[in-house]
Amino acid sequence: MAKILYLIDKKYGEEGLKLVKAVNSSGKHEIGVILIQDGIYLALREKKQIFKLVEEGISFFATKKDVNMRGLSEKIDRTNIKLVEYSELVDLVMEKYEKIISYV
Amino acid sequence: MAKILYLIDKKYGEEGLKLVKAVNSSGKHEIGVILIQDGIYLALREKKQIFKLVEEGISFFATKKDVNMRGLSEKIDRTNIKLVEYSELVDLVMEKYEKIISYV
Amino acid sequence: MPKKVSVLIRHPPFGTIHTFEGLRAAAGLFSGDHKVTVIYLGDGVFSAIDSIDKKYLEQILATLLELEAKIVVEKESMEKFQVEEEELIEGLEVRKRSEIAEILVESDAILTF
Amino acid sequence: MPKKVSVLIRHPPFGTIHTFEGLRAAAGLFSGDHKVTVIYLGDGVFSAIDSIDKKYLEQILATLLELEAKIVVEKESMEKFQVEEEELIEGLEVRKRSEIAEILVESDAILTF
Amino acid sequence: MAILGILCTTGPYQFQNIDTVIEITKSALKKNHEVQIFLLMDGIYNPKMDQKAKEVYLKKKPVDEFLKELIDKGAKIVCCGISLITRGLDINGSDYPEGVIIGGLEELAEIIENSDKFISL
Amino acid sequence: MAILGILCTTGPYQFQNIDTVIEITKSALKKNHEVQIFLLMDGIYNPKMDQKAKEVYLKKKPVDEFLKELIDKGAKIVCCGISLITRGLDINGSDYPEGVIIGGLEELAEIIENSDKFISL
Repeated sequence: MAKILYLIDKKYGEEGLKLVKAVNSSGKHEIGVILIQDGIYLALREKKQIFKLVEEGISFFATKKDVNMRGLSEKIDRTNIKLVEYSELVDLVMEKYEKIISYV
Repeated sequence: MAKILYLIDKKYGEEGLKLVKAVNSSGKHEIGVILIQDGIYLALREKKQIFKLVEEGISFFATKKDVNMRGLSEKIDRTNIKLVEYSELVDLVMEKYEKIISYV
Repeated sequence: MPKKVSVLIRHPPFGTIHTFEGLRAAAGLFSGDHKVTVIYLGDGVFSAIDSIDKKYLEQILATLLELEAKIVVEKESMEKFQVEEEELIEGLEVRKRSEIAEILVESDAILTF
Repeated sequence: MPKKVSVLIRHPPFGTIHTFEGLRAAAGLFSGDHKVTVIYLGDGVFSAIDSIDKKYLEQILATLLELEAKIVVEKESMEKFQVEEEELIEGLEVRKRSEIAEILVESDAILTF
Repeated sequence: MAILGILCTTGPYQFQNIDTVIEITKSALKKNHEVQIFLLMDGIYNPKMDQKAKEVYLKKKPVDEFLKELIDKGAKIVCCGISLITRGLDINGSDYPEGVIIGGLEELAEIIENSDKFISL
Repeated sequence: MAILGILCTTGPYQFQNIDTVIEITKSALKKNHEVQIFLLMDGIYNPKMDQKAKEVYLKKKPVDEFLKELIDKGAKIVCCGISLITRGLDINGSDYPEGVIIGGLEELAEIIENSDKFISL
């Protein structure tokens, strides 16, 4: 079992989500997904799927700065996605998770 | 009535095809579409739709060089899409069509 | 001879510089007395939302509206991305795809960003 | 300490230089004795087709195979774009998404192109 | 014989766009059309001198040499001054071969005014 | 305290990636992590000196100055020599501020070997 963090930065990051689901289905790992830059838009387009993945125990994060620049702070469902500063992203990458998968 | 040439160079040029259909539905214009660069992949992904648009009288072209580089000469349906040299593209742009819509 | 020019905005506002440069080019074209229409299309609708950080855009949008550039947003793209008319930057007009298509057909030149 | 490195190829072969640079980087990593896996994924499957012009790729692909790099193509992406196994460049192996996901989880570093 | 205007916003090697611009321009000039190119954003990297594409793995003629040839054959190439100083290139043109024009958006406006046909890449 | 490796393949202004690299590196250095950055493909344009982003419409600190500051604070920045000569920059480093290293893919291999975590942008 490993703690795995997916970094998604493209607006068409659906392929990344598919990989997340594939890894999650093994049930062996603890998984986080962090949306940065235009990856933020995935939170709008894949709302339902993200809701489901959160229910299954996957943690979703998004960088606050990227959300705010894009004017999406009201549209992002904060019950599902936790907004973090870039300094917290560094903690997630360097400490909280063991493996980083940049699917960018 | 105008002669209009659409230039599509992105692999996700579906939005361009939607515009083509919107203009075609007015029935007022003579329409051509030329796929270049990664726009070529549209010919694979939208085969059926292109077939239908050709039936409706729209001309489809693709640059031979781009098709060949990508190894797609056997996959492109030449009954629907006419392969042209870049020099013929210049004739289409400069002479045969009056308006050029670069939806790139 | 001044021409009808359409400037297509097809990117969200911050992942790339396209939106800003497109608007800058649109404003620049007035130096040639061209009749400029800015069109937000596809992912570009995310650049037309009023709540985005307009730090780099505000000044140039004001200039464009002052110069009486027409700035339009494609209705179908808004629907696709669930963007409501009330969310748009002030001064922007919503147009159906068929109307956008006609604007493009009537353009003498199209700049795509 | 040598590591397990995955190089993701996500672009078609000629619209951008990504495929070539990804393979070049993959070959370069052998200088550090890393264990390299190249993964063609999504639109990247169009770069794994044998009929593409391999002018810039042939040499480097040969080097990679000689160095015993594992080069794999995602099955689900092939299905999505209707690419058959017989069409792939020789030496490339087809893997299911679940297997690709495991390769990524076991990687120490991932380079995305 | 007509005038073709082209806008290009991407740089060399990373994207295919400038290769296509070169192909189209070569063909158009051969057919005695006039070509006027405006390079904006990363497009301004294209005419940067001393590209060593021949010496490295690509083994092909570099973009700056192609563009120089097009200028010699009569194409007009204008680089956006704002784009180039933003990216650290010299506003006096020392990074470019002779014949490349450094200008503002008013030059783009003029190219559009001159052109019979216009394409964006 | 660990080592973060970063690969960046895009240039300044056109794409947000290098801004994110700068943000992450600043934060990581503040937390006493070490950061080693490899710039490949268009990524090599980022440290190009004399970017005038402050003087133009953007009115912001240019990317080359940010990167210089990161180097001064201890970040290692390596540019791919092949990528930069292909694009016409000087292999001897005259286009870059002091401290930028010009290297080959063996340097990327080394950064990967050194790194506890690695991200691609």
